[in-house]
This record gives sequence, C-alpha cells and structure tokens, in this order.
Amino acid sequence: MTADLALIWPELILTIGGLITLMLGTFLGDRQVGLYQLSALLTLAAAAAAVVALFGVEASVFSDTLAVDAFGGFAKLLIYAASVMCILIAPRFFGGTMRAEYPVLILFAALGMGVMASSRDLMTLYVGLELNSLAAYVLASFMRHDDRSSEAGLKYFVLGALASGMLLYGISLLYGFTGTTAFDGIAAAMGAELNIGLIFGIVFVLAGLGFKISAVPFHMWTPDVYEGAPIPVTTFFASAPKVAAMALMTRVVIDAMGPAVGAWQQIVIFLALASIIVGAVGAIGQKNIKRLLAYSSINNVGFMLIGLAAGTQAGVEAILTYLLVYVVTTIGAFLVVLRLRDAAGNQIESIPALAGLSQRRPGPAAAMAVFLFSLAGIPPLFGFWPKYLVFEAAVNANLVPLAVAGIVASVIGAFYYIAIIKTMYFDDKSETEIPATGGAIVEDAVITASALWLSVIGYLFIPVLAVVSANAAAVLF
Amino acid sequence: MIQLIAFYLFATIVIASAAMVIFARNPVHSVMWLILAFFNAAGLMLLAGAEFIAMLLVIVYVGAVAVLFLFVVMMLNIDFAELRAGFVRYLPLGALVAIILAAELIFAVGAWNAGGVDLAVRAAPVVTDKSNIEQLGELLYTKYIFLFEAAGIVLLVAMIGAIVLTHRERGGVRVQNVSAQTRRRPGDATRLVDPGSGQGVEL
Amino acid sequence: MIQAIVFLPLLAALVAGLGQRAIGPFAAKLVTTGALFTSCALSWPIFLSFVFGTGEAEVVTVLHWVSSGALQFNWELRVDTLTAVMLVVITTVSALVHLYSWGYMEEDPDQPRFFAYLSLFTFAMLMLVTANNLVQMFFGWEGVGLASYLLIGFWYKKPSANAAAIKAFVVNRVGDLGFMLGIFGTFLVFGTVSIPEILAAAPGMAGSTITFMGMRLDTMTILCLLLFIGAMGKSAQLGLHTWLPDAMEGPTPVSALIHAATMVTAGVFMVCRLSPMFETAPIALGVVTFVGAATCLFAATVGTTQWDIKRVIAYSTCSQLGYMFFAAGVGAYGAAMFHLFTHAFFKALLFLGAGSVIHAMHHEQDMRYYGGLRKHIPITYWAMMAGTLAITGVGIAGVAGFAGFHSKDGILEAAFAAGGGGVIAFWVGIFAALLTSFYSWRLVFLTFYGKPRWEQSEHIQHAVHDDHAHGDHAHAAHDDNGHGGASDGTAGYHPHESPLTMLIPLILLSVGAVFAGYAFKYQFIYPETGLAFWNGSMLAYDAELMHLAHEVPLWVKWTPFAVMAIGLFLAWNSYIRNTTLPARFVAQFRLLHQFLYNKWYFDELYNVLFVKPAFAIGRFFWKRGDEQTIDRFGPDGAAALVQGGTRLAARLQSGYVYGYAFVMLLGLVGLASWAMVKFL
Amino acid sequence: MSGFPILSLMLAVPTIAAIACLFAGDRTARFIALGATLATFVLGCILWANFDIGGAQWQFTERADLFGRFSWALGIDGMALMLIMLSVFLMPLCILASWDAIKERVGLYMAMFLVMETIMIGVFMAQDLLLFYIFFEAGLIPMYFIIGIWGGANRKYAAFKFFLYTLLGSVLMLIAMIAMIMEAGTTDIPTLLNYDFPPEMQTWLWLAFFASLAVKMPMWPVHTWLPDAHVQAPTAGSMILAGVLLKLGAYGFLRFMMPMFPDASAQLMWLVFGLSMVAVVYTSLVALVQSDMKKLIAYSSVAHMAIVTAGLFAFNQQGIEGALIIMLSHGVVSAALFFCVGVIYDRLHTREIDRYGGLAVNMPAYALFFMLFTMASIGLPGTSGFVGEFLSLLGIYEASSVVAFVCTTGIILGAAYMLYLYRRVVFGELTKDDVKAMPDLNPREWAVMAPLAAVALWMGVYPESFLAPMRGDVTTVVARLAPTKPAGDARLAIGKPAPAKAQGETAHGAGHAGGVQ
Amino acid sequence: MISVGHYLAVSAVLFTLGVLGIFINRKNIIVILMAIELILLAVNINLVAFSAALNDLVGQVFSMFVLTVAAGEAAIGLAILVIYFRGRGTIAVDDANRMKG
Repeated sequence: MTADLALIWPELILTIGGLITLMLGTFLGDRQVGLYQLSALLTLAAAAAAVVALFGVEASVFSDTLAVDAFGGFAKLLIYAASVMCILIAPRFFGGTMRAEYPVLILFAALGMGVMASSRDLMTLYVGLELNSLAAYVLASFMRHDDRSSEAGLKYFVLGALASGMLLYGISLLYGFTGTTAFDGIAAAMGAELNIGLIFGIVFVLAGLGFKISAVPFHMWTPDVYEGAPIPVTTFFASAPKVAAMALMTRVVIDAMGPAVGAWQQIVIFLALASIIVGAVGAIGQKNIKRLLAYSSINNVGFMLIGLAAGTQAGVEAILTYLLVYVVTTIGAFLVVLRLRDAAGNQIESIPALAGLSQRRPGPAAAMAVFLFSLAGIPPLFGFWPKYLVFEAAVNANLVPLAVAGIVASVIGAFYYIAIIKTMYFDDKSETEIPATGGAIVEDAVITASALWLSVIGYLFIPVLAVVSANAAAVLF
Repeated sequence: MIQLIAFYLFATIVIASAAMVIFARNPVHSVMWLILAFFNAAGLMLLAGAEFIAMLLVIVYVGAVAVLFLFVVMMLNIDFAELRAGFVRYLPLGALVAIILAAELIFAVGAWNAGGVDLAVRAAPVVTDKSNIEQLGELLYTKYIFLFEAAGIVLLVAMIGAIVLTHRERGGVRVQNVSAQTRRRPGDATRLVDPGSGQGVEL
Repeated sequence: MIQAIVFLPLLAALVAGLGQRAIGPFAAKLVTTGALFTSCALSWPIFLSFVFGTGEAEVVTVLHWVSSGALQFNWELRVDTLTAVMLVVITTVSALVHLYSWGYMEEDPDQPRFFAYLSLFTFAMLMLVTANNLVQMFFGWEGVGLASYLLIGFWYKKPSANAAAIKAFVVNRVGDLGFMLGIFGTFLVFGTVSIPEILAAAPGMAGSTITFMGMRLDTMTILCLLLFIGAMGKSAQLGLHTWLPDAMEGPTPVSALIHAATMVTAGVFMVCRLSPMFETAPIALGVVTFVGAATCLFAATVGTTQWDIKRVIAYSTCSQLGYMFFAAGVGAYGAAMFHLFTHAFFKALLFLGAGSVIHAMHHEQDMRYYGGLRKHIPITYWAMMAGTLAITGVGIAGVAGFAGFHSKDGILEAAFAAGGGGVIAFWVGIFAALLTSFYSWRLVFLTFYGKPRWEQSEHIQHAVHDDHAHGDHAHAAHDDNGHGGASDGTAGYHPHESPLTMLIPLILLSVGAVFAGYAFKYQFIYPETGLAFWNGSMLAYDAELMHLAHEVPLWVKWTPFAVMAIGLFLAWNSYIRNTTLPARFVAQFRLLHQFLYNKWYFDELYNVLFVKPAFAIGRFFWKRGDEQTIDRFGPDGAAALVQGGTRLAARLQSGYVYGYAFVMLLGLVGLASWAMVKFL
Repeated sequence: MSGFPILSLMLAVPTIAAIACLFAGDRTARFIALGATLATFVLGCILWANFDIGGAQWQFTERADLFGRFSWALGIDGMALMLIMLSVFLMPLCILASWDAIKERVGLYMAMFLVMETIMIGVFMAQDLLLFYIFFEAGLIPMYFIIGIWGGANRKYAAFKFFLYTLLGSVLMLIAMIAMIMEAGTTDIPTLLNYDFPPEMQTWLWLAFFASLAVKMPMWPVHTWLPDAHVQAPTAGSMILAGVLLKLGAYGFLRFMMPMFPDASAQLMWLVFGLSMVAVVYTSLVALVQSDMKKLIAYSSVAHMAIVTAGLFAFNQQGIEGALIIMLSHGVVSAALFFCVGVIYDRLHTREIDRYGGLAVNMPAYALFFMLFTMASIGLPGTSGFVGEFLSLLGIYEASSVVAFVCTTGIILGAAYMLYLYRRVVFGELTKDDVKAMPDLNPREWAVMAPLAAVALWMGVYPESFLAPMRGDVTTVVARLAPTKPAGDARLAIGKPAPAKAQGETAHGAGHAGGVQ
Repeated sequence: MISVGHYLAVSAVLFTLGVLGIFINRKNIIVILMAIELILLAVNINLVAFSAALNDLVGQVFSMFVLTVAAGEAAIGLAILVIYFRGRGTIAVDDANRMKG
C-alpha cells in the first residue's frame, strides 16, 4: 500500500497542490491572483514532472483499481498541459475578478481526469469521472451572474447526471453479469461468454461515456455549454476532458470489452459516423464561434472514434496522436478567439464580426486560418496526419466502408472551416472594430508556437510521436 | 413468504411513489414522495441483506439530500401556481420509448435468471462471521482506500462548488475596520478654504 | 537551293510582318516581293531540269521533328518532278501576285501585313508540296489554311470577311478530320508516315481489310477515302465547297493566288502524290471520279447564274477542280496535274483580270453594273480574253490551242478511254465544258461589251461623290448627269486602266495562259515523254490508258470544241444579241434558277443541319446540362442537402433540456434495440 | 551535380521567399517574388541541363527519413522534369502578369503564388506516396485564397466550389493510397510502380484514384468547378490553374493509375474513353456559346484535357507522349490565352466578349500574339498544340478508331469556338470609345507574351527537346501496360492483293519502282 | 422466493421512471433533480441486488460511492439551480433555452 503511494505521485501532488491553492485563496482573498495562479501552475508542472518521472513504470496499484502506465501518462501530460493553458489565460478573461476557486477546480478536475485515464476498475472510472464532472459543472456556471453561464451549467448538469445514470446502470449490469468491476476480470468474463445482459451493459456504458466525449447522439449539451461557459472554461472543456474521456473510453473498450468486439464495434462505428456528420452539418450556419468550435469538437471526436472502431494498436496510436494535435489546435483556436475584443473590450464571439479580420489583424487571422485548415485535415497542415493515421487504422482493420464514409463526411466538415476563413479573408470588413491589444505575450507566444507546429513543422515530430504513442498504446494490448 | 410479501409491498410503494415524484404538481409533494420512495428502497435493501447501505440510504438521502431539496424548494419561494402544468408535446412518444426501454431492460436482466455467472474469484466475498458494516469498513479502508479518499475529494469539490456558486458577498453590510479608523488623519476629513468675498464656498 | 526557295518567303514574311514598324511599308513590300521573285527564279531552273530530263529527285532533311516510338518524321524538303511542277506554279503565280498587289493594294494602310501574309502563304504552300511525309504535308496543308484564313479576313473590319474566314477555316477542318484520320490509319497500317515508304508498301496492302468505326472495310479503300476527304475540303469539292465562294471576301490577289492557282489545288496534288496508294483502291478512285464529276457539274451550273464577277470565277475554279479530280479518279494523274498547271495560269489571270476590272470600277463586283469596259481598260480586256479562251478550251484538236484546251482535252479523252465510270465522267465533263464556255463568255460579254450600266452601282456613285467632294470640278457636270440618270449609263465615271504593276502580271500570265498547254503537253500527258518526265514521282498514267487516251475516236476529241462553241453562241445570244433573253429564261424556269442562284441551297442546308444545332446544343448542354443537371444535382444539390441537414440539426438543437434528454434516450434505446435484435 | 540537393533547394527558394513576402511591403514583395521565381527557373534550367537523358529512370534523388512513416524522398524522371520546367517557367510570368493588376494585399498574394510554386514542383518531385499526397492536396489552400481574395464578383462561390469539389475527389484517393501502402508495405513510389496489386483490388483502387484525378483533370461530368474557378480567379490564378494545376490530374493518371493498376486500367479503359469522348464534344459545344472569354477558354481546357485522358489510355507510345505534349502545350497556351484575356481585362474590367471588338486596330501586337495562341490552341501544325494532339490522336486511333474519330471532331469545334472568340474580340469595326482608348501591349506585357510565344513555337517545330527526356519513362509505362493492353479495334487482316486491273499491270510496276526510290 | 430478477425488474422500472422524469417534465427543474436521484436509486438497487446474489461485497461498496457522489451531485445541482433562479427568477424548464441551434 505504501509502495503504491510512490506510484501515484501525480495524483498526490495535485491533491496537495489543490488544497494549498485553496488555502491560499481562502486566506489571501481573490486579490492575489498571481500567487495562487502560480501555485496552481507549479502544482501542474510538478505533477507533469512526476508523470514524466514515472514513464517506463508499468504497474497496477491499489488492488488493481488504478494503472500506472504509459497510456495514462500520455493522457495525463496532455491533460495537465491543457489545464496549464486554461489557468494561464483565465486572469485576462476574468479581468480582476478571477477567483481562487477557478484554479482549484481545474486542479481537482485534472486530478479526476488523471484518475479516469488511469482507471482499471469501474469504480475508479466512476469516481474519477464524477470528480471531473462535478468540477466541470461548477466551472460551466462559473460566471454566475451571466444568464448564459448558469443556463450552461444547468444543462450540463442535468444531462451529465442523466448520462452518468446511464453509465452507472451499465456498470451495474456489467458488474452483475461478470461479478467483478475490474477491467481485466470483465474482459475475461466477456471472452468466455456474451449474453444480452452484458450487451446491455456495454451499450449503457458506451452511451454514458459517449456523453463525456460528446459523441452523437449524446452530444446535445455540447454547443449550448460551450457557448454559455466562459471562454477559458470552454477552452478547458474542449481540450482536457476530451483527452480524459477519450482515453477512458479507449481503455474501457479495449481493456474491458476487448473480447466482445462484435458487441461494441458497430456501436462505435455508428457513434463515429453520426458524430462526423452531425458535427459537420450542425456547424454550418453557426454564427457563434464557440458554438462552432463545439460542433468541431463533435466532428473531431467522430474521427477519433474511427480509430477506436478499428480496435487495433494502430488505432489507439492514432487516437493518441489525434488527441495531441487536436488539443493543440483547439487551444490555439480558442486563444485566438480570446485575443479578439472589440473597442469596448467585449469579447468577440460572433463569426460575422470576424469579417475582414485578415486585413485588420493579419496575425491572429493567419493563425486562425492555420488552425481551421488543420482541423479540416487539409495537408500540409499537421491536422492531416492524425486523420491519416485514423483512416489507416480503419483500412488496416478492414473497415474500408467506414473509412470511405468518414472521409467523405470530412469534406462537409471542411466546408464550415473554410467558411470561417472566407469570412476572415474574403469578406469586406465588418463594422465591429477589433483593435489590436498588446501585452498578452504568453498567449501570443502559444498561438504562434502552435500555429507553427501545426504548419509543416509538425511532420518532423512524427517519429517522436510514433514512438511515444506506440509505447502508450502498447499498454492496452 | 413474509419476505415475498414485504418485497412486493416495498417494490410497489417504491415504484408508485417514484411515479408520484414525477407526476406530482407541487414540488414539495414530489420531495415527500421521494422520501417515501427512499424509505421503501431501504426496505428492499434490507431484504437483500445490505443493512449498512439501507441505513445509509435513510440517513444520507432522507436525512440530508431530501431535506436539502425541501430547503431549496422553500428557499426559492416559487409561486407554484404560476408553474405551467402539463408535459412536453411528445409525451406519448416519450412514454412509448420509455416503456420500450423498461421492457428491454427487464428482458435483458431476465437473462441473469437463465444462468448467473459462476465466479472463480470474488473480489470481496461475503463472509458469514462478520457483520455487513464490518466487512464494508474493512474493504473501504484497505482495498478501496484510494477510491475512498478520492470520494472525499469529490465531496470537497462539491462543497467548493456549492459555495463558489451560491456564496454572495453581502453588499451594504457595515463592518468595523479598526485599522482604517486608526489610520484616519484630520486631513482626510477636513478642508481649509479661503473664499474670496462674494464668491462663496463650493460645497 | 530548295531551302532557299522554301524559306525565303518565310523569312520575308517574318521581316515584313514583325518588322514592319521598323522598316516601313515600302521596304516590307520590297522584301517580300523580292524574296518571291528570287524563289521563282530559283524554281524555274529546277523545273526545267526535269523538263529536260536532267533533274534528279532528292530529299533534304532540314530538322528533326518528331519521333515517338515507331513514329518518326522530320522536316524534309523533297524535290522531284511533281514538286518541281508545283514549285514553278506556286512561286510564279505568287511572285506575280505580289507584284500585282503593289498596284491593287496601293491605298490600303495595312500593306505590310498583307504582303507578310502572302509570303507566309507561299511558304506554307511550298512546305506542302515539298513534303516527304504526310505530317509535313499536313503542316503545309494547315499552314495554307491559316494564311487563307488570314487573307480572307484581311479586311477584318468587314463582318462578312470575318465570317467567310472562319467558314473557310472550319470547313477545311472538316476535311482535315478526314486527312488526320487518314494519316493515323496509314500509320497504323504501314507503320510509317514517310510518303515513299508508304507508296512502296501500298500494293502489298491491297486486299487487306481493317476495322474502322466498327465496320470491316478494305484497308486501302478506307485510307484513301479518308485522305480524299481532306483533299475535298482543301479543294472545295462538292459538300465541302461552301467556303470557296465566300472566300472571295478577301482581296482579289488573294483569290488569284490561293483560291484559284495554288491552295485549292493542294487536294489534287495530294491525290497525285499518293497515286500509288489510290491505285490500290479502285472503290476510292471511283469515289474520287464521282465527286470530281459532281463538283464539276454543280459548280458549273451555279456559275451560270451568279452576278458577282469573282464568284463566277470562284465557281469556275471549283468546277475546274472537279475536272482535275475526275481525271485523277480515272487514273489520268498526268492529265490532272497538267490541268492543274495550266489552270494555275489562266485562272490566276482571270482573277487578276477581274481584280483589274474591279479596281477600275471602284470595287464594284456586280457584273450587272458593268458593261462596255472594253475600250476603257483594253489591256485588261485582252488579258481576260486570253484567260477566257484558255479556260473555255479554245483550240484545234491535234494542232494547237490555248492552255486549257490541251489539258482539258487530255482529261476528257482519258476519262472516255478509261471506260466504265469514266465515260459518265466524260459526258458530265462535256456538259460542264458547255456551261464553262457559257458562263465564261457571259462574264466577258457582261463586263466588256454592251453599254455601260454603271450608274446603278453604289460603289460608282460613291466614287463619283468622292470625286465631287474632293473638289474635282471638272466632273461636276457629269455628276449632275449621273444623278439624273445619264443616258450613257456611265454616271459620269471614267474607269482607268490599272497601273503597270498590275498589268505586267496580267501580261505575263496571259503568255502562260496561251502557251503553257502547248509547251508542256508532251511532258505532262504524252505516253513516253510523260513517263520520263514524271520519273516515278507519281503514277502518271496507266501506260495503257495513256495510249488509249491518245487513240480515242475523233469525235471525242472534237466534242469539247463543239460544246465550247455552243456555249459561246448561247452567251452571245443571251447577252449581246438579245439581252432580254436571260430575264425571260429566268421567268420561265424560276425554280431552277433560284435553285442554281442559291447554290443548290447548300449554305442554308448546312446552317440548318450543323451551325444552328451546334449553337442550340451547346446552349442546351451549358444551361440544361452543366447548370441545371450537373451542378444542380452535383455540388449545388449536395450543398442544398447539407443545408437541409443543417436546418434539421438546428431544429433538433432546440435549447430545451428535455429535448436533449429525449434525443439521448432515443439514442440509448436505439442502440439497445439494435443490440437486442443483433444478439437474439 | 550528384549529391547536391538541388530539388530541395528548388523547394526552399520559393518557400523562403514566400515568408519574406508576407512581411514585405508591396513593392518589395513584387521584386522578391519575381526574383525568387526567376531563381527557381534558373535552377530548373540547371536541372534540365544536367538531366541525363537515357540515364537512370530516377535522377537527382534525395532521401531523408524525416517523418518516420514516410520520407522526404525526392527525385525526378523526365516526365516530372518537363512538368517542373513548365511550372517554373510559368511562375515568373504569373508574377509579371499580376504586377500591376494586384494592388491589394500584395505581400500575401505573392506569398500565395510562391507557396503554390513550391507545392506544384513538390508534387512532381515527390517520390513518396504520402509526400505526394500532401503536396497534391496542399495546392488547394493557396488557390482557395487566390480565387477567394483577389477574384471576381462571384469569387466566394467559385472558391468554395473549387475547394470542396477537388477535396471530395482527393480524399477517396487517400483511402486508396492507405490500402496500397498496407498491401505493398511501402510508401516508396518507385517500388510501388513495380508492385503487382491483386487484380480485384486494383479495380477499386483505380476507381478511388479516378475519383480524385478526374476531378482535378477535370473530366466530364465533374468539370463544372473549372469554369467557375477560372472566371473568378485573377489572371495569374487562371494561368497557373490552367497551366499547371490541371496537369496534376493527368500526371496522377500516368504516374499512378496506369503503371500501378494495369489490369484495372485496361478493364476500365472504356470508362475513360467514354467520358473523354463526351467531354470533347460536349464541352466544345458549350464553349461555342459562351459570352465570357474566360469561361470559353475554361471549357476549351476541359476539351483539351479530355484528349489527354484518351491519349493516355491509348496505352501506346504515341498516345502517351502526345498526351504529355498536350499537357505541356496546353500549359503554355492556355496560360497565354488567359493572359491575353487578362491584358484586356486590366484595361476594360470586363470579360464580356461583346464589350470588345476591333482590337486589331489599336492593339496590333496584342492581336498578333492572341492569334498565335489561338492557333496553337486549335492545334495548327508548327505550334505546340499540333504535336500533342496529333500524337495522342494517332495513339488513340491505334486503340480505337471510334474514339479517335470523336476526339478528332474536337479539332473542328475547337477551331470554331476559338476563331469565333477571336473574331468577336479582335476583329470587326472599332466602334466602342472605351475600347478605342485601350493602348497596345506595354513592355511588361511583352515580357510575358514573348516567352510564351517562343515556347509555343519551339514546342511545335522541334518538340524533340521535350519528348526526349520523357521517352524512356513513357516506354517504361507502355511496357508495364503491355501485358494487359487490349488489342486495338483496327484488326488489320492482310489479304491477298486483289487481282490488279489488267490494264494497269505494267504501269503499276513502273510507278512503284519510282515511288520507292 | 425473491430472485435477483425481481430486484432488477424493480430497478429497471425505477430507472425508466427517472429517465422519463427528466424529459417529460416541463414544470420545474427541481423535479428533474429528483428524477436523477431516482435513477441513482435504481442503480443502487441493482448493485445491492447483484452484490447479494453474487455473494460479493463490491457491489455494496460501489453503492456507497454512488451514494456519496449522489449527495455531491445534489448539492452542486441545487447550487446551480439557485444561481439560475437568481438570474432568471424562474425555474421553469421551458425558459432555459436562451442558447439553441
């Protein structure tokens, strides 16, 4: 037991750091933004360092409820990195009124997500997921005086609770029909025999997890919550929890349900195609850029699910690569959105207001164009590469029709991405003034770096990515 | 036999009161029905031999959650008469889908009866020489200690969340600030002016 | 030497065309004309060397052109008898036309361009006749087409000239379609496009069959027919002739050079050049004969009714080309070439003469407004007379005659001697000769005889007006008379003889028109001398046919002369003796006249059959096909579908939380139901 | 030359210049772009000069395993060399063509063109399947901007149509490529070229490639993006679109579909022939009725490209070499024609044919060039258009006389619509005042026209310069296709020579003796 | 004798009622929160029943975690409800559609 503690350093650090930050906030008040922000960042950095230090360790701790492995490590690093960004950008958005609870909640959410990504037991899964969800509900309605924020929180909460009900019901069925909550035990039972109760369990669990990754038809909350939540929170939702939920789903599907391919593969395929199509179709005509990015996230999840549907190691590697690229792209895109304020200092969220942006703010416009083309998967931008990997995995798993359908649907997706580029580059200037705002060195640096990385430079990282993702994915097989 | 009667009694009341929770017009009534449902569910659990869970259900749910609901309902002081009655347009369709779901679920779990699993290894087999609560406690503090602690953090987050959302800085409340009082100097409050004749003082 | 002959005109054309601003119009004219005369001077020795039997056939390779797999061909210049004949024809006529144009185009501001085009044309034509492979022949073929297009459309401000130019090009392209397919087929069959190699291998292919467009056909027949379609286009044979009369929109020297003497004979040249090939395909030869005869007849009939002096000559050209073809068709290639040779002189003469008339009549081309010009422009008159005598074939059988006499008689005799279809061709030819005589003399009589009928001509009126406006008071009185309807019909206009630059070519060509036939008949069509002369450059004749042709019955030799005389009489009777006769004839046979006058309604027919449908179908494809079908159901349809999906998605995303929950539930139930169905 | 990464250098020069342009002022950007494109052109000439005709199939190869799963593998064969030359030749002219016409966002514009250049030559250089795909697809982005930002009134629609149409096609190709990589276990194009895919797999791979390349070509009935894109694109955009981008499709046919899937190619040859035949007639007729100059030329491009596809699928040396020459020729000539349109568009700002007329009067030099390019477009011998059309049609004839016949009708219609266009624009009376005021070509326009004209003639008179480097590659492809190549429809049967006409017996002998020489 | 099946049937009905409660109700949000509690209750019954049947305590342990989380969820849910009510002055489900499309 004590030995196990040495293997959960990231979780311990996050917990302690979260508590310290909470104390700082409580005793120093909301004025000391820099201090508790620093505390949170240090915590995340330390946790990340711990994850890195634990690379190479493969263990199962606390009576097989938690895994310490490369897969979890990969996901955690991504989660922590995304969390860092969401903490970094928050003060500027909230102005002077940022509260200490924001980083604390992010830290605990990150903790929960780390647990999700490392879970080897249905109970761990559930607790980690709820830890994350509860924090997320609060974060969504964090701007409590804003109607849209509270409505977002409400919708997120109600639907999230429904989803976790479904998930739990499924879990109870899995438990009941296999007699265990451990992933490997479930897998063993599924390998032996498959009955309708188990199938229902699988369906319910996938539905519950589908909500978390916002796969169609469990995606309905996504646009509203993304729109209503404050931008840093939306950034957070679009990045870290996606990683955690996707990692969790992958683990559950591969680790726990692996032998029952026939039962889940077609469900995943359905979720994938439905997500790609609905994500693409729904995005067209959106006027709010946050809503649009919500649909984009639905769309991208669909592509990741194609990798999952393949059910192979290559598929999982593709998912991991996809997650990395997707997170970088999404954060970049949200950062650009965050950098756009009108003359009165109000955040610009409306797409028509971006008309002619390229002439007023060429830098952000160019970066946004890079992100959007990357999301659309148009080479030579790096967003192409994970899509390629996903389709490769699908084709290699003899899912050619799925790959074809997915890739054709991706063209619909391209439509709305390039529509925004059209707005920024082809349309005449809108009436909204978008003056240049200086001073956000960190944001600008991150935007620039991610845009550069997503342009051709990213390809140089493929060998590294391949090794890392292969190591991570190998854990599940 | 008595068990069977008790089961059907509890089960019937649970389902009936659950239905009333949903269909009752007044939220206060809903809460009451909810409490009834919880009590009877606790009864069901007792029948299944899970005494601790049954107690927990009564204490946590009835004692805390339901009361919390009641508290909020009262606090919000909602004019219930204004609440629109009725259900969504697609009630018939919704009900149909729900019935299908229920039927499928019952059918599916019926599979268990066909042949339950025979586990080679139980994670935590029930032993007869210890009480239910003792066994649970042992499990929680040993095997599932990590989850137990994590659950604690879940509660912490819930607490932080609830506070963060609902806590209001009361404006208009005058609090004595001693250091401010002592730091106050005459120059802060008085002003010496030398008005020219006929010009008056600007007030 | 041959390089100089061929490329000097090109060089001149480039200098004149591109450097006109630098060197000025006069120098441009000088360069081109000088180049042509040089070429001409160099050509005659070659020709004469063949005439005297000292010439040697040779092939000069200039530049590698294309090699692709088995297909190889170069830029080569081939000189043999056939080429030599063409060389002199081309360079001589071209040089004279250049000279003529000094006078004729005097007032045109674009003279350098004109001369550049003329030289360019000459170059292309020379490339055509010196070709040693089919592709280079095609190069020349198209090159002359281009030059023809440019020259017909030389006055590019005139819509009619532009239309005529395009028509010429496009109709020729129809022929080229055949030519190209012919080349392709030839390559497929023989594996080469080199003319000597093809000709050598052609007899071996006789009797073989090939599939073409799904039909199993005799190889040589189909190849020859395809090539002949090309010849039909260029030589304005019936069906593809419609461009030639319209081509008269170009300046008259162009008509003389291109549309009488040289380019239009390219088809005949091609058939002669490829004569060994055609000999292996009797059916194809039959078609050639038939088409030639039909054209001959058709053009002659139309020629009798036209009023435009140039159109008459154009139809005459068309008709004479028919003669050449049916000569070739019956196997009398020598006769065909001979007629080509003489025709070049007298037809160029006629055109240039007509040009001189037109020049004198201030660009009036309608013969109804001519009359009595004999005295005003005597040299032109005599030149035209020489041409007319030549074309109508005046001569005494067995003794001597004008150029056309020898060549035309050679054709008719050969046709008669060939028997079979040749006899029909012979009779058609005889009838056409009658018509030729009629319309040629009609032209002469209408133009040079009778009383002046000038005052109705707008052109003349303009001219007189212009004079008036320029303050030429000397003509003021006449001017008044003109308006009042002068009794002498001159409208006060005084035609002037053309300048010397125009007259010299007329005179020189007259010499050709008079003597060319007699001078060279031995070389071209006589049995032994002919074979020696042609020296294998083409299949001059079946030796037997050659003999037979010279031994036809006497009446055959005399009939052409007889019908010429009848034609002359009819023309005299109608246009000099009794000028009301034509009107009465027209009234009597109105339908026939209309049919002939409207050129057998070919243009109208083609308009209805091809031109209008092409535009209509094009518009249909564009609007209905591209826009209303492909785009509508393709990209726009897909876009609409996606938009519909978007609206649906937006409606589902109602904002109501119970709606969202319902969708989730539906998803759950759907998946669960699917699982139940699948696993039970 | 060996060892020096000249190909990478050629890619680097425009890329670096593009970045520089982004940050440069208008005037500087123009000069940077011109300088960079000229430098690349010089590099291209060096490449050509050092290309060993008849040497190794792949030359100047470079290989760096930068990307793990695929490599930075570059190399060219003769075919690629020629297409690269076409690209680098057209580029400086495009820059010159937009010298004055583009006044807004010059830096971005020049950057887009330079990126375009990198991408285009990258496509032809790539020796790795994925690298090829990346370049192939990447071309969409700069073109999307070029049409969308600097295009005409309806530019947005056109840009979208262009982008999505071509994207939809190419994604299917990606799936096929993945399957190929899986099957063959390599992304190396030279290796794949000799890999024998199972015949049943070939069919769907072929169809997937076809979906992509047919759109790029474009073939009927997926051609409708082209007229819109051309009409809306700025002059230089049209030049490069018609000049090089359309060639990508044909290049893909020749580089991938035919040698990699010979069985499927033979099996589906009739699909290509059928579509090509329809395209030639259909689009030519449509071109005839256009009232917009650029649209007319765009439709003519479709017709020309149809002859290319038919020529390629003739499966013989002439057909393929002819198709390649058409590609080069069309690259030069259509670019020139679009420039011709651009020249007068710059003066009058309309592409309506009826707004012009009589330009021969006040713009004689322009009229001359326009005439030359018109003639080259309709395939007049002596110009580049002829050699290509002649060879490919001849090749097609070997495969099928019917297809050859239908495609050859294109030369009639081609003459009709081009001359009709020329007549309406250049000929006729000069009546309109604004047209009268149009000055003749300025030196900059001369500088664009003259090289184009020179190349068009060079290619027509001495095409050997262009054919020689490609000959070996075409031979390789033909050899690869030989086992599956269907017999042509000619089926020549040598029969006994018919008994000669009795009367002509002797003369025959004499004639033949002479004829043979 | 009562079998697990009985329990599971009751739980299934409860679950369905809970789900139904979420989406057919347009009166007020509090009922929705209560419906969520019903769903969790159903799950708990399931877990306990399975636990008993399997003679395995994990189900009961899980059930405790569910209870814990449910309490937390209730707290958060009510907190959100409160701020929502403060902002809008209503808790009608129908009014929560400011964001849609």
